[in-house]
Amino acid sequence: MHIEKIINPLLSLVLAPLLFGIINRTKALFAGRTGQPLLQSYYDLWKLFRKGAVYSKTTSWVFRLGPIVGLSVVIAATALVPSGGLPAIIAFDGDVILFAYLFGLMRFFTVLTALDTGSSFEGMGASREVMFSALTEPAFLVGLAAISKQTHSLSLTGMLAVADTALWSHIGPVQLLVAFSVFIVFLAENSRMPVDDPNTHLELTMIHEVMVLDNSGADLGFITYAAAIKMWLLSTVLVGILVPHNGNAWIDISTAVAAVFILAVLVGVVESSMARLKLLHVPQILLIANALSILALILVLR
Amino acid sequence: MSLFLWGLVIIFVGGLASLISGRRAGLAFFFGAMGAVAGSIIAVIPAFKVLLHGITESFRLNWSIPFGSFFIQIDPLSAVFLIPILCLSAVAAVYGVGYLWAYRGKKNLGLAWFFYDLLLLGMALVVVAKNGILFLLAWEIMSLAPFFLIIFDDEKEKARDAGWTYLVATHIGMVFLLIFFIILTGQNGSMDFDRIGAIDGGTASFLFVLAVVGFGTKAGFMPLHVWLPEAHPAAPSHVSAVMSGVMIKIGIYGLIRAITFLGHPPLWWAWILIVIGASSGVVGVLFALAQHDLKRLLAYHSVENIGIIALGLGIGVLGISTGLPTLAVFGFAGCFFHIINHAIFKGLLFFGAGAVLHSSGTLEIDHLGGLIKRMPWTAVTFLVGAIAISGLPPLNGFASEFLIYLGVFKDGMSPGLVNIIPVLGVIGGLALIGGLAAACFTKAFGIVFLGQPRSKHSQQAHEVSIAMLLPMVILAILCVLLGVFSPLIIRVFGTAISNVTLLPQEVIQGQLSAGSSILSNVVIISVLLVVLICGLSLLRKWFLSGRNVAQTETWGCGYACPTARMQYTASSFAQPLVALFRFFLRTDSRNLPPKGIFPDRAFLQTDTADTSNKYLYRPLFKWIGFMLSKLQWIQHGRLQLYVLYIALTLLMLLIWKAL
Amino acid sequence: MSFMTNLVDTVIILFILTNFMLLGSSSLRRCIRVIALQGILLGILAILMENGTPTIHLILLSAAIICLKGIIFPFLLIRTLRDLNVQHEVEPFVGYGTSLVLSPLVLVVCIWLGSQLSLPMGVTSSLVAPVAFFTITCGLFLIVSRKKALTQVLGYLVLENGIYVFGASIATIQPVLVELGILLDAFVAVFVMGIAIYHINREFEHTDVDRLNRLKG
Amino acid sequence: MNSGILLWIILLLPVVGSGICQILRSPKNVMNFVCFGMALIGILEVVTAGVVFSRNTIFSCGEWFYMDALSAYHLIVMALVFCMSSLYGMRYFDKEIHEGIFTLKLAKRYGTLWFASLAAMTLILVSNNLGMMWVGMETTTLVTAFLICTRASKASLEGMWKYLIVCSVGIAFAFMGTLFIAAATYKFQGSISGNGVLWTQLKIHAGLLDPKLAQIGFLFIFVGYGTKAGLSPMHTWLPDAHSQAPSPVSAVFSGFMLNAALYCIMRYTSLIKLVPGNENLSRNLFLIFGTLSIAIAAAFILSQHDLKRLLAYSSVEHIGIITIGMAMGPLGTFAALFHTLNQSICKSLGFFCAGRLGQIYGSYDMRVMTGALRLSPLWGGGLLGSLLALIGIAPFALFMSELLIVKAAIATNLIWVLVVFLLGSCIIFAAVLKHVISVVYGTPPVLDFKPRCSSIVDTGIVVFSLGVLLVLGLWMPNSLNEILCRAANIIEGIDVATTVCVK
Repeated sequence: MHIEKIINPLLSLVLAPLLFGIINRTKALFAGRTGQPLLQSYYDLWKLFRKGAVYSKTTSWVFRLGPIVGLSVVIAATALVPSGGLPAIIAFDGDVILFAYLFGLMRFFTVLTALDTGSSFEGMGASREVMFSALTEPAFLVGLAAISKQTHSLSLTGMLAVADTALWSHIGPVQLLVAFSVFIVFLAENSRMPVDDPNTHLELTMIHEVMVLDNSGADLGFITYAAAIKMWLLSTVLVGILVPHNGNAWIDISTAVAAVFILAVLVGVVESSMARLKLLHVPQILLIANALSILALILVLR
Repeated sequence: MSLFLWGLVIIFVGGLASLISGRRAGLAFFFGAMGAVAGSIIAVIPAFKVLLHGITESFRLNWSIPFGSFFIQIDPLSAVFLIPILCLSAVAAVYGVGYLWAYRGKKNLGLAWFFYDLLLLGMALVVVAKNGILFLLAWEIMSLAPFFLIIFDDEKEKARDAGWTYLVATHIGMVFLLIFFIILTGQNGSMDFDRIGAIDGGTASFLFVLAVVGFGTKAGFMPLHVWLPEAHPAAPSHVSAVMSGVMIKIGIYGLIRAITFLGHPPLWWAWILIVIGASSGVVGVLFALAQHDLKRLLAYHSVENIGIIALGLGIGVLGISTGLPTLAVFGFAGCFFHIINHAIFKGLLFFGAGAVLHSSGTLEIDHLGGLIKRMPWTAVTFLVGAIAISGLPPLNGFASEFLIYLGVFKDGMSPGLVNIIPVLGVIGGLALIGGLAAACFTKAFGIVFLGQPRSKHSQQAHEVSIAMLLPMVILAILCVLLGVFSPLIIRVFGTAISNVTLLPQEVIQGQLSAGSSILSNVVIISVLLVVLICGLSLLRKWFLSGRNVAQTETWGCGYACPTARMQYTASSFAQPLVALFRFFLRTDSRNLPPKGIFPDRAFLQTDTADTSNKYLYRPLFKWIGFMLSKLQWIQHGRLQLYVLYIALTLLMLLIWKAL
Repeated sequence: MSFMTNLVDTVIILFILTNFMLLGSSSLRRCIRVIALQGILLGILAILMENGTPTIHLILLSAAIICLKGIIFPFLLIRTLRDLNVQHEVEPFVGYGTSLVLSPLVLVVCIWLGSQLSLPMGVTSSLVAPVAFFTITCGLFLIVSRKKALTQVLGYLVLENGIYVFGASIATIQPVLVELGILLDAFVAVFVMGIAIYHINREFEHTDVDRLNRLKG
Repeated sequence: MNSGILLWIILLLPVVGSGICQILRSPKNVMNFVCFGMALIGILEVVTAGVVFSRNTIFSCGEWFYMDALSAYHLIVMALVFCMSSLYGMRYFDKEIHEGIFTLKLAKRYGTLWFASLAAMTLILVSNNLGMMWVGMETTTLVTAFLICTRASKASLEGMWKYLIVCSVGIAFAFMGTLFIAAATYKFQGSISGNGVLWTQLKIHAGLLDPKLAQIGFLFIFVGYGTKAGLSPMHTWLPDAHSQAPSPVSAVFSGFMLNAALYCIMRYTSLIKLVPGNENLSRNLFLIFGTLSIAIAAAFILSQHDLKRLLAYSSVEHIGIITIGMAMGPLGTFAALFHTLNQSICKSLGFFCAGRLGQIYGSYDMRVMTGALRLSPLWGGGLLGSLLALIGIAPFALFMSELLIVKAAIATNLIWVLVVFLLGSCIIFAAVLKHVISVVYGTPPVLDFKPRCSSIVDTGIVVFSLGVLLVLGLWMPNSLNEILCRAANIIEGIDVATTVCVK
């Protein structure tokens, strides 16, 4: 149990909320506003945790359990994700599958929480959520399968922490394809533009936000925090696929973190440059992601 | 072995006793259930012994039916199937006591119990039979007994049609098996399995196809699955649980057994199995998604899970034929493990559905809702089952799917474009299935148990009796345990796997120990997860302590008086996905959209009939009927022509032969 | 010997003529008479077997044949006819003219047929077997083409006569018991059919077989 | 030779019985007498069969009467069917007797003809002289004709007339065939010694039969007796007669009369196989007509609404199955003979249940008959059981025999026959199942009277037949196995046991 293994989880737990700040800042810049402070989401969380809660009479214990499960899942998931050449705390063959399925568990409970309120809007959001996620999972796993074949390793640590320049030279295309597909997955999973609009105010159009309409106080805090961490983890994976590194741990880790932030900026750019897709068109880009992953797979298997 | 036989005898005697006691419900229940439970418990002991020690117990008795001999043998492979069969049946018998109790006085329950025990007997015999005739007989008993249980509610026309569909499907499958076994055992005098000689490639492939069709009909491979969605909803819930939980697995058993007879499998067998598996899985879960009858939904999920099992089997066969032990071991381990897991959580879910039906009187998901407050225990167990069947960690469903994934990740991606089949089939297929299954069960649990009651059915619902709860609780606990102890459990399959793959024991154990070490990591994460959940809930309590926690209506987004009818229904929940995959589903919906400012009436009615049934079998049957009805003129009632037939027949024969 | 042959041939020719008459006539009463004639001819033919050295067995047999087929059957049939109050066959499926025209052709075919198979001849005429076939065909034709139930009985009788002729043509002799059994059967047949027709007539008020077609499918 | 007397007894007792029926004084007495007399005769017949099995053959009155394993086996089947039918008939007419429809006159006629037909069929079985055999068969036709219209109605008269004409014509052909065979013996006239055509003699000299004549003869025989056996396309009389006859009679028709006709064909088969140049003749005919029968039966069962007609067509199917079985070598013949027994029992039971249910519903239209199980558990259950058995569901005996036939078909690789057989049986399975479910299950119509409760006798019949089928399906007594082997030997002319009786 080397001490540096702790670094990744710590980073993700601490820095995750920052991503929202960065994204919002970028969008503000594009919109020509100053925008909220970078640490705004920290303040929000702090505020939420100190608030009381309001529960719908309809809800049951599932509603209370949901947010907790969500947060615990992502925290547990931090133990699986390597970054910047640092191995994950727990790395084993096929942990990537566990990684994906943990998010599945999280989603399962989020959706149930939404349905527990009996609100038609939250049901709507839930139904969209499950549809999109059903399409993202294959894209993600098939893509990573290609990577694992490429890197001859079965654990995330092996797949992500080894991308050095030498590897780049001959597996570039695969990396790129998978990276792009995972990027789409990333957008969908974190319900960003163009799949979802995190800060719209029309319930009919929202997906993730509408599912948590009835959550309040600490629960909402948990949810927001979990969302942040989830985003951080996925971006770490994406970065791990793309960014090469040389042996030096400290440089690598800093580059990785930087890359994550850059990704956040990129998201901000996308959000402010693109409009949200029509719901009916969302499956299409998700299918594109799948196609890319399959293409990558074909490339590595040929 | 003698224990096993005694168990069977007890089961049979119990069945007979309940048959005799007939309408005297008390006796019938006592004998029927006791026979099933006691017999199963006694008979399962040798199975465990066999599986753990890897020995093989056999028993042979001469039998005066031509080519027949009462030759039964419990080898590890049989044991793997025997254990879930007997255990689930025992539990289901207990549940049945609670479930059927409502019918006493209305129906002849002695009959119901008799056929239940007969079903149990048949299943137990099939997996140990080592003689063609015995196998076929047991198979037929196993297939016939459920018919009488499916048609239990015979005043309903659906039940009658279901019975017909079931028996016809199973008979057609049977015909293939008949040919299969007769060709397999060849010309030698006895049809004992240990006398089967070597089979040349061509014949083997032909036999393989026969086996896939014959056993696949029972297992419910797409598109041979038509009887499942009809039969499972019709039968009483404990029977549905047994049928879906273990009976269809016997089709898989037969397939595996058949493969062991057919020598070294060529690659394309594996590919066929994988393709069948993937398609069954995906299409099965899609259809499940489109249903709004709870038991029908579960029935389609059986198709899906059979698909997953077939994927594992395919990977295993691939491993054998390519000689990659990793593939073989992980494939079969996943296959076996998922068979057991599915038996458990599908049994659990059917029990849950039965409980819902029992207390609310309907299975129409869109009429239910809010049951979690009225039937808390059922809700908890159903939730566990739902998580397990969606293959989510930390429960058992994940462990078995994980093994199959792992097989492909480890060794399935050898170069060669054709390997796209296993890789895509398993990884892509399983991922898609997983996602859709999650969607389907969030729908099932969410709409049925959460929210507010959508009709008075679910308002008057109440928690069910202990006899029905206990089995559910047991199975739910088993789901957790099998998830937690998966690293230990998969080692048990070593003997069975060697039984099939003929790999040396130490190789298999090596692979399995690798697998179990991996799984133990998964378990660590799961434990971490549980710890976190507890910790966070404490944290939440601390956060909320001293702060005001209010109760209000659900936020209606500005709408003043929302009613329960306005909740999202199962149909609307599934609609996006159904629309996305409309190509497969071909849902036909009749709707009258609201018109005008004050629309007076509007309705939407969707119905997803089984595609293969609607577009393949029914037209085929219709066509056959039409063609044959053309022959009606032969019997037109004209005596003169009847005589003419005779004369002409004679004339033709004379011309053909004599002249 | 040639005398024998001529005698046999004459009988055979007469036999053929009776068949023609059956095919040609629409009056049931006449048909019955013709059948009677056929029966008598059959009896004569039975004696002429074995090259005309009548054994006791043959005489007994022919006596039985003549009295049954020549006397009793016609009597029974006439009586049935009386209860039936039908005199004439209704318009048949195949007209009388047509059948008369066709029948010689059939005869030719039968003769060719007879020449095909090498039968061990009992009587010294090569015509016997062909005529047997011809008669059988006629009987079938009557059953198939006519509509009155009674005509079908007649057809059946003709058929049986044909078979008899054939039996006469081959050299083996059934033991008398069998022969009598066979005759008895024929008798019972006619008897039973007569009663049946009687009942049918009472129930349906007609005996047109082609209108008995409620049972189908 | 003292055992020869047995043949006389079983042949003459029925005649006596039919005589006695005429002097009885009330319909009830007649029915009871039929039942008990039949029981006695049945016992005697079984005893005779036992004697035959113990000492391979029985001759009587100078080789005129003869009995071997084959005929003894059929004798047992006949005894079984007749006894069951008589027992059933005892109660069957109760309703009519109460209503006075079934008068003494009818009862007398019924009883007389019943025994007469028994005598005729016995004659078929015991006679060694092929001419005599023919006489027996023709007599059967004539005697049973009036059993069909025990109660004269338009439909029953029509059915009877068709039966009468079609079968008479057919059997006339059979006679023609017999004459041909007789003609074919000219090479060894001397040795037959003017005693007509004795099967035993022919069996010895079969090699000397004139091939051409024997061949033509067999064609005639096959068509002729095939008509009586109900082989398609000569089966046309069968549904009409069966559907119109009272159920006990239908049971005897399907249960034994068809088999009797097949039995005659079997006799000739065993001869024709030995005739040079005709070894495969019977085989081909069996295959063609067997498959044809199965196909036709399937076609008509699929669109059938009359329960008894359905059973009749199912008889056509099973006769077809037996026939193809006989074309499939030793194993096939073995299976075919086994199937004969099974289908006789099963079909009789089917007709019994159909008859009583028909009385309850007042119609055989299956669209009217629903919920039989609720109206009359015994007969409803019996119908369900018998029909399930008929369509070949294990563990009933018919499944076993059909399994053996399939095995034989594969062994002799007659793939096309197998395909037709299985296809046909699957169609029939689906069709019959649909009908039986709708008849047996569901909610019954409201009746104006209460269906008569079933007596112990009825229960006995149903339980017995189903029990026998079940037992034979799960366990074949060695004795039966041996009997079948010996009977098959007679047809095949070789030792069957080696291929079948595996120990």
